[in-house]
Amino acid sequence: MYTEKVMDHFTNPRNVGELENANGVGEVGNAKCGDIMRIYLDIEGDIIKDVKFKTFGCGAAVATSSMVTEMVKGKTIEEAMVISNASVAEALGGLPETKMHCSNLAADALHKAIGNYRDKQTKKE
Amino acid sequence: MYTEKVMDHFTNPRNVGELENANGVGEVGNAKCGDIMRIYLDIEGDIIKDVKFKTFGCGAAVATSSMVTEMVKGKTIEEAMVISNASVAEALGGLPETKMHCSNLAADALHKAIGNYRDKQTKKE
Amino acid sequence: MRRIYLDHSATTPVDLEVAALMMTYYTEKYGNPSSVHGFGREAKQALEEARRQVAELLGATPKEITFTSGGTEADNLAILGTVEALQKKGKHLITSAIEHHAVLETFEFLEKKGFELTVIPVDSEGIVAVEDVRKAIRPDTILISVMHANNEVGSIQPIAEIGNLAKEHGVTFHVDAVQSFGKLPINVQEMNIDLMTVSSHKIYGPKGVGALYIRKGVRIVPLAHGGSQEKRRRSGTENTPGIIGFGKACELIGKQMDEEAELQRKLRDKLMNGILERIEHVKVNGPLGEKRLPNNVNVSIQFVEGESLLLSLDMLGIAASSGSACTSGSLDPSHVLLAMGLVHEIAHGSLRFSLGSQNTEEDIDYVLEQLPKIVERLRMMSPLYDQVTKCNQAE
Amino acid sequence: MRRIYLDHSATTPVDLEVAALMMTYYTEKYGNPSSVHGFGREAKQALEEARRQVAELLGATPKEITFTSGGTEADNLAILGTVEALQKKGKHLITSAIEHHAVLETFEFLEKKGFELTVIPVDSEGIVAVEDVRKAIRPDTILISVMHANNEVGSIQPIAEIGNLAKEHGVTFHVDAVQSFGKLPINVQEMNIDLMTVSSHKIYGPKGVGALYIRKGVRIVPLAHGGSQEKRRRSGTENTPGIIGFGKACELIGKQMDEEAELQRKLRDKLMNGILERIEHVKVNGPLGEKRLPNNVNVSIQFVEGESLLLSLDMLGIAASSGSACTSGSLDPSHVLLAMGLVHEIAHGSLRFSLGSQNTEEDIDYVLEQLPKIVERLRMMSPLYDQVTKCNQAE
Ligand SMILES: Cc1ncc(COP(=O)(O)O)c(C=O)c1O
Ligand SMILES: Cc1ncc(COP(=O)(O)O)c(C=O)c1O
Repeated sequence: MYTEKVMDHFTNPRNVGELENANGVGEVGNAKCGDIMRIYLDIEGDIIKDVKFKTFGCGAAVATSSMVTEMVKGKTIEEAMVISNASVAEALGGLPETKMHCSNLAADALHKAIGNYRDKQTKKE
Repeated sequence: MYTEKVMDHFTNPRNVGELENANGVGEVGNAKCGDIMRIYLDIEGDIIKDVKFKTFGCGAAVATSSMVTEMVKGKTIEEAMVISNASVAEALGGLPETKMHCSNLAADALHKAIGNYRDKQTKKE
Repeated sequence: MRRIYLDHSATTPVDLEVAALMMTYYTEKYGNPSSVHGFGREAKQALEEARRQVAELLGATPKEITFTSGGTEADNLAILGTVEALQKKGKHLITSAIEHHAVLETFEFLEKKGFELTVIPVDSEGIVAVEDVRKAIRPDTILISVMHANNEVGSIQPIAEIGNLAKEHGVTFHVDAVQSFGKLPINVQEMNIDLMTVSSHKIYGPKGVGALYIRKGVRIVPLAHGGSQEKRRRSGTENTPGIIGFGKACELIGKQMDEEAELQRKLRDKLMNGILERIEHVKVNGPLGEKRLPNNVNVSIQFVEGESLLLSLDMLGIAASSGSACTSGSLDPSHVLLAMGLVHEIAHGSLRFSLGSQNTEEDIDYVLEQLPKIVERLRMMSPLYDQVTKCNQAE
Repeated sequence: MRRIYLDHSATTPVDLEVAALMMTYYTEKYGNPSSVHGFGREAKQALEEARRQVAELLGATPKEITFTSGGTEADNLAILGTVEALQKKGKHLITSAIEHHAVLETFEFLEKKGFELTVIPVDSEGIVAVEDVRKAIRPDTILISVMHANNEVGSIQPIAEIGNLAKEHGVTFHVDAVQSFGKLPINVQEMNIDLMTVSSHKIYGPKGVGALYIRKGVRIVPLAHGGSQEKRRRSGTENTPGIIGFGKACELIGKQMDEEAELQRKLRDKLMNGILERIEHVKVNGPLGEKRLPNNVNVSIQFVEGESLLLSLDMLGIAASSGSACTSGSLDPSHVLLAMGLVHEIAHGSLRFSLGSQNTEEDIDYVLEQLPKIVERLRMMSPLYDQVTKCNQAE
């Protein structure tokens, strides 16, 4: 069902946890659909210095969350905004079709966290 | 499918053939339905002295023909008239349901042969 | 790696004796039972022996057994076949909210075609109230279909009582007994059942074989057309090796049913109680004790999601399920758990262990050792659990 | 006693390699392919490998293969499923007079429901004229169904030409290829086939398994409702061991199809010619040469009846058939032979020998030694033969 890469990220998820000093947090999904992903970002200047996640969901949900954190760490915000759910799935070597729409939301969570960061910046200005 | 007795009568049919000096002949069925039975009787007084048959048909048709000839040999006409298709089937230990109506016509052939004999007698009188 | 199979409600291994018998019919006695010759006759004979074996385990006569390609086909044949035969009598149908998809979706199809459907709810343990069925019956009701035991939560339904009701009102009564067959005593006469579905691959027989019990005198219209096999009720060259295997499996399971049930009840309770003792925030789904299938454990483990649990267990060699086999492939939470009043969050975290004859105490011990660690790990990752621990700390 | 099986068109033994593989999936890799765990995944993987194997032998892609419980179900699914999907487009259906009951009775059922059916006749060799199909096509024709090779007389139909016609007119084209599959090269692309039925137990695979090829883009409505297996086209727990066996059988037969066909053509002609040389008043049913299935011999032996012949052969250990397996149980002469213009008398005396991979020259010699004696014996008993000999004497 899942690729080895998915199983690897599910078994050894990267960057699990919270960031005390997060300046961008984004959450997507809801428990009703069976998937919730929350992404914490620590952004300095334009650079994503650190990232963590917490996820309630199926194997694909956990793996995409883990993968997206790997993909953005050290990247600029602009680079991060280009990452899509599809590119996360691709980076994992593909996902089962049934999982593509429902559990592949990590990029959305990331973008939401970036939006949250930007909102805060705007308010500060 | 068939009882041992049916198979025995099919394999070693009794009284196959014609009677040159038959004074009663009866035929039932037609090739269209797949069964034709012809019975030859040699009747003296009231007694069936000899009987032969020829049959085109399935296993049940051959076995019932053979059986009916065994059942009537040496019997009186009255006794022969009592033999029914059902009693022939019973004497064979039963027949498959699908064969009961179509291939179990030997008693009919017998009765027809007796009718033929009687017709001839009437004409003679 | 150790492999522990705890998904017997999804499917079972074929008993070795059954498999060996089937081999003979695949490779040596391979005749078509419709054939006139010896190969055909030996196949036909074995087919009829299997029919007797299945009938015996139900309290039916062999003529009342129609073989199908499985439980799903038997359910469809029962429902569509009855409705086709009785549609002039009425258009009202009754079923329960926790039926297998093979029943529920067939009724929903008929509902779309213009039939009227009453779906009886269940209580929080997943059990139908006889009174609700009584109230649902109308003069134009033509079919009631209620399963014997639920495949997800193991709840056993009051079939005999519903059978009485159906008989009283002259309504045809179908029972999906796929999960109870071979585990609980069943007698179609005593329970007033008109149609009953059973399936081979749940009782250590082969997949792709099932049967519909059709009470003498009950008329159903076949689904498919063709070779007039099975007294015209089910066309197609008979799957003789499969059917013969099913028959043998019935014979074998019939001999040891009570004993086996007792053993499994013990393991079941050990597993269920063990989980409750070792893990917090766990809810048992379905009834306790005698109203539950001897081999079913179903729990909701809060703040974690079912598939993650399954994958984690699987990596340790433990095969379980989350809802029914069909449900685990999809994303919808189980309709059974929702019908029992569970909220979505908790339904998503459901886990089913279904025991079988090879399972041992050691298997259970192993699960009880591993499961808490898995849950702990997943909860550490869960944003839902997070909130709970924070609340707890705040208190 | 010597046992010679010459009824391979009714069913075949399962290849030993196939059977051994199936055993593994019955007793060890027994998971439900819908399950998330390792047992489920290994079953799923093997299932998809089987799908690939079947697809390859047809020239299709794996996604176009839907597994069923056999040829009969696949025929029903193709026809009922298409009609249900396209009924708004038209109500005219076309088939041939020599189809298997699974096709013919399904169409007759639809005719009773109000659809209009054109049954294309065949010539004296049992072959449909393409021109007749062309003439039958109307603007409201939604389905044409013509078999590839006939199961009784082995006549091969001009499928590619009919496929062209169907494509030209935008009509869905179904082919029952149960008898030709694995014996003749088939390519659904080249032949413009939209739906094609195949069955496992005719090619040394297990009974109770078949498949319907459904061309990408062709929509059919499923017959049964339930677990959404087979992309919702065929519900019910998959018969994985059976399907895997079917896949393996396809692979095996694919490798040696041409070679095998050549061998069987030789035996076929030896048997057919041998009968004609040794027995008077015999008529070959069906075409000679390339237009005939490599493994089919069908003769009418005048003045004797088919079942008597079968029983007599059976007592000598020779398994044959009279018409199709289904026909031999009934009393009606074969609808195929009647459609070819045979009179009832002669149709009743038909005898089919269908060869298989284990048959040898010695088998044929044995039949050729025994059959004349049997015919002689039965003719001596026959009141019809009687007349012939008397006429001959009179001449
Ligand atoms: C209650 C119930 N009914 C019907 C079925 C379907 O039976 P089968 O898998 O034989 O199609 C199942 C099993 O999947 C079941 O658990
Ligand atoms: C031409 C043809 N179509 C369909 C079938 C039915 O296939 P099955 O026996 O797998 O149901 C058969 C065999 O009986 C056949 O010969």
